[in-house]
Amino acid sequence: MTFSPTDVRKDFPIFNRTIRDGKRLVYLDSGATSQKPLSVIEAESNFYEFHNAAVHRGAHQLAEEATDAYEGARAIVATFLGSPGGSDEIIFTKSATESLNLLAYAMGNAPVGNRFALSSKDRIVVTEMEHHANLIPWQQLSARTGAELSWFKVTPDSRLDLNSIDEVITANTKVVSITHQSNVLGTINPLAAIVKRAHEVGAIVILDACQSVPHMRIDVKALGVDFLAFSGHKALGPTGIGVLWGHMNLLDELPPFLFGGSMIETVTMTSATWAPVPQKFEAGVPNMAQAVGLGAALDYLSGLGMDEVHAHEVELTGYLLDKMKTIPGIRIVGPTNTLLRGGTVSFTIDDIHPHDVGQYLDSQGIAVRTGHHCAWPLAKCMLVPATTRASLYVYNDEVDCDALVDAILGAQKYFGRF
Amino acid sequence: MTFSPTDVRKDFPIFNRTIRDGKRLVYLDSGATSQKPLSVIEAESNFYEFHNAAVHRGAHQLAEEATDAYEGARAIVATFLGSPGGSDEIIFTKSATESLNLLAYAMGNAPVGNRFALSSKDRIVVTEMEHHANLIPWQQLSARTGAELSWFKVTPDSRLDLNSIDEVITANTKVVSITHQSNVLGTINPLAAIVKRAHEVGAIVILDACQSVPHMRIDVKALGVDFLAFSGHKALGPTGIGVLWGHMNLLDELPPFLFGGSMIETVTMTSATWAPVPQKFEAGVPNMAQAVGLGAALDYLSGLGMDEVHAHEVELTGYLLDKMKTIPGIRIVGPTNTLLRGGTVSFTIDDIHPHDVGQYLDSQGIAVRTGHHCAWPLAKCMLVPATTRASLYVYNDEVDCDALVDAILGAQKYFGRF
Amino acid sequence: MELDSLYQEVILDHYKHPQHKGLSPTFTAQVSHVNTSCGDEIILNIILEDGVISSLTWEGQGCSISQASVSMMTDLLTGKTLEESGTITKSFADLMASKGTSAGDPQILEDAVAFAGVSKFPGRVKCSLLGWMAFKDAAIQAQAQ
Amino acid sequence: MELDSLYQEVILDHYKHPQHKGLSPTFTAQVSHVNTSCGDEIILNIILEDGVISSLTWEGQGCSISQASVSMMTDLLTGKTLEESGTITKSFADLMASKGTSAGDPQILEDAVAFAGVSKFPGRVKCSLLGWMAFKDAAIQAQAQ
Ligand SMILES: Cc1ncc(COP(=O)(O)O)c(C=O)c1O
Ligand SMILES: Cc1ncc(COP(=O)(O)O)c(C=O)c1O
Repeated sequence: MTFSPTDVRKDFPIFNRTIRDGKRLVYLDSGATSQKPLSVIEAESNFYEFHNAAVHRGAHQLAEEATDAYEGARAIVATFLGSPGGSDEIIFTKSATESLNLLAYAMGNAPVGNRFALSSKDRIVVTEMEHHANLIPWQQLSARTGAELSWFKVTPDSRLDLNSIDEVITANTKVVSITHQSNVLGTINPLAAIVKRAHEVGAIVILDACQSVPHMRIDVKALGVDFLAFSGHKALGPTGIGVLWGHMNLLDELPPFLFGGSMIETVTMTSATWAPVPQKFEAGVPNMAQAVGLGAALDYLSGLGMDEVHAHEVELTGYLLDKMKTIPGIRIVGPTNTLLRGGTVSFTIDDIHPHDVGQYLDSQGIAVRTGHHCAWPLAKCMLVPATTRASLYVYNDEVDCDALVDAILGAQKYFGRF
Repeated sequence: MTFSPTDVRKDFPIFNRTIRDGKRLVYLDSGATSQKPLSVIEAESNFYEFHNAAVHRGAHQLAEEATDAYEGARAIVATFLGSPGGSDEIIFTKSATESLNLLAYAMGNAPVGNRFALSSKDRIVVTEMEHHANLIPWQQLSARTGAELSWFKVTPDSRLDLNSIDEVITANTKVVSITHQSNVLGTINPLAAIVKRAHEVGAIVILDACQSVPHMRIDVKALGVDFLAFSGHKALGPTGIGVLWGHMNLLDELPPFLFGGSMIETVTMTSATWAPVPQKFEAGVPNMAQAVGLGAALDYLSGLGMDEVHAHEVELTGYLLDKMKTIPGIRIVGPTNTLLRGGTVSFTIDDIHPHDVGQYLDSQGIAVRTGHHCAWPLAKCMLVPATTRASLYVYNDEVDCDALVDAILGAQKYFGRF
Repeated sequence: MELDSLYQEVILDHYKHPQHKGLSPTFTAQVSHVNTSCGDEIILNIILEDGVISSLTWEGQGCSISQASVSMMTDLLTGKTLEESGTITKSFADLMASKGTSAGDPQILEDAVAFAGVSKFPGRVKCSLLGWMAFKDAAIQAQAQ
Repeated sequence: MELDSLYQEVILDHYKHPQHKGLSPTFTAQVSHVNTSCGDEIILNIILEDGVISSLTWEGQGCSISQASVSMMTDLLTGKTLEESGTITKSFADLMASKGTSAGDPQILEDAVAFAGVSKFPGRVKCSLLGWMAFKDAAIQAQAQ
């Protein structure tokens, strides 16, 4: 038995409000950020109201409680991802963006001889469908180290072109960093062949799971990747919290990124040594309340069941795609069926600019995103300067999809007046 | 007229709870993290309940409201610090630790010719009383660039030794990064001479204001510094939010740190250009709810009046120091009067280990911190492996100080049994 | 309907029939600007003769608001002195900052007062300023020639 | 009083009168460990002869819990085989992870069952494990000799 989106919505306070003079909120922008259930909001405020203190530091009861709450959240994340090394492999960051930058900077800090050290003899591989957060850090690392940046191309039918896999992932490739699900196309990338080839040549595989962790069951061991990054705010969690998961032996060897309190073992005026993982990567007083909120979010998702969440989204996406395909003048930018595809549907209509489409939808209470969605190279390769993007989640249902389709027809009428 | 700590406590939900079987909570650990007034907790939850959306991105009403709330918080911070360039000079980070690392990494990214580029010909200056967050990033930058790391020593009476200022801040010094108020000693450092000398030799001055922004009126222009960092969680604000302020012309020239969405102008597969400040330094979906919470925190502090906050703390510190000085066997590690001194009081008693002192205080409902307080070199230079630290804030009063003194006497009795 | 205050007829008309679109073969200065959040782009050519803007032409892509705004701007500023252009750009910037509280000065802004409605939509103010920002840059560069 | 379950007399006694303190001049292996959150330090010398721990001496500074724990540990493990020491360290680790739910096995841990009370204070578990972690390291290094 799957859940009912109508019931789910009751757990989310924001659906009690209306948009633009009393219109029902149709929130189709979860790809940018998700809404938050009351249990998440309360987890954060409960932390402040009852247990707030600096973790790992104070010699008092509040500090003990805060530490329990924070480390409890770490354990929830570990279980949620199937972390083979348990909690110690979970690092809290502020966002997926920070997680990915952490990896790129930490590798940049690696001394010669360290397995992460890069030189002009090495290659870093990404794809043409990366979010800027998983592209620019590698561009910069490439510029700093001389390592060559290479990438998988995207085919006209919105898939990774794996035909040339052996030419892209070459023997000298050290890092392969790819998105699990495109935040523009909705495409879910098949990982098995990439992971296999990468490991054959001794490269590590980093997964940008921003658009997959919130939407499907993830088992890092089954996926076979070495590192994984995601953001809490897209997974019903608070803003200001992200996760980096990695294999313990890799995290052990990876140099630290941010330097400061709580990540050290010993410090003199001129040198320092590092605490064990995960502390090594968590400098300063952490985003404790947000970690606790993320724990509550993942608990909420587990309550729905991640297989059920995914099934719901695939079904709803199929429903939406079928309806959209009946609209004249529409172009869906991404796969037009639900095969290996999540609930992110980007499109253009006639020659109405996406920003104007978005504005019209907004006037009908429908929240979408427009633009290049932080994936400018992909937009260029799909030959669309911008798109309108609707992204589905657990609180959306067919009524929302119908509202979107009606409003698209309305926009065509509204802007077709002239 | 100044505020009443008893009234202030009523605004903080945590003071409704008790510690260790019904004891009143005497929270003397604000130097690690402060408690949060209801208005801050509600600012964060209201954001989630009513306005949650990704800022600067969506084409819809929620996104507009979220952007207003987030940018409104930026304006509050700018006013609070007296930012001469207004909101655009305020950068949101996750913590002071990130703010300081941002500066060190961004300087490390500076190409030759950029004013921030460092080489082995240059010098970086810190002090012996820095928190690890304002020491290790500079150690690392020094190691990466070859620039020499030098420091002001601390005198036996817990002050910076400025006698040798011209030998410490040499003609080749490019960066002077110092703490405004020591998180161990309570010492407030006099900045005028340091700023003058640093600017004479063309160095920039970075202020770690973690322990001053929450406790006194700050006017960056009057202080004359070039950059300033602080954490929200020590200033009644949420966890997971920090601030970096800098002069616009400097922020303009400083290369970016984290790379990703929203900080770019244009992107191709191999290159990128940057958005204007402050966006250039805020990659990814930001910690929106936390920024809004910080705005509410600074509003709360402004409501009390920062001059009143400071006066309250100085008076209370004087009261506490006078009482503590009557305890036999106590050593106050820091200035023993209130001259240029904040409400952080570190001490040792007899040969009872600070961790055991802290544990006893905890059993009496009193929350303090023990250890080296992330300032290990300072501990070594003060010849104390660890101290017990009580730190005062707006909700503390003489009753709290009396409770501490009584409990210290109790600890002496308890551990003196053997 | 609130939306109609944003999409005034005269705005959509300029969007469908843009003025001065198509770049002049020669120019005193050429600038290109991008709206980083949506990817809207504009290239602007200015020809300055004795302090008078004798030609202002452009190329670009973007939403109705950004495109209509450039179109009206080129209409308004062509033939004006740099000094006059300063008054007009200032007046337009003030209007856009008014959050719907100003109706704009039709003596100065002519058709562009239609953008009063846009100022109520904070997400679109940037769109309407894209061309004007480019003009500011172009004017500085042209003067520097 | 709850505090008394933490500060058992036997613990404070070992703190005041530490056993095996003072490093042996020779050793099979020497390790030093630090509790990063409080700065407590310990140096541990082990002498291993035919699989038997013939000497275990230490130097260090720290709180009553960490110092008493090292003191008791050296008492307990001196003269034991490495195998026996494994059983003891495992038993102690289990006790410390018990969050106050176990009383400890006095047959194995002797006086160290006094640490049962410490296991109720999560902030102090680390203190009581400092010496034991060092021993684990030292045993591995000594065996590798
Ligand atoms: C003086 C000083 N600097 C820096 C920091 C680091 O702040 P945070 O841990 O919030 O990043 C602290 C507090 O821990 C501090 O007291
Ligand atoms: C695929 C993908 N990667 C990375 C990111 C960056 O996440 P954040 O902005 O939360 O750091 C996003 C979302 O913005 C995304 O969709």
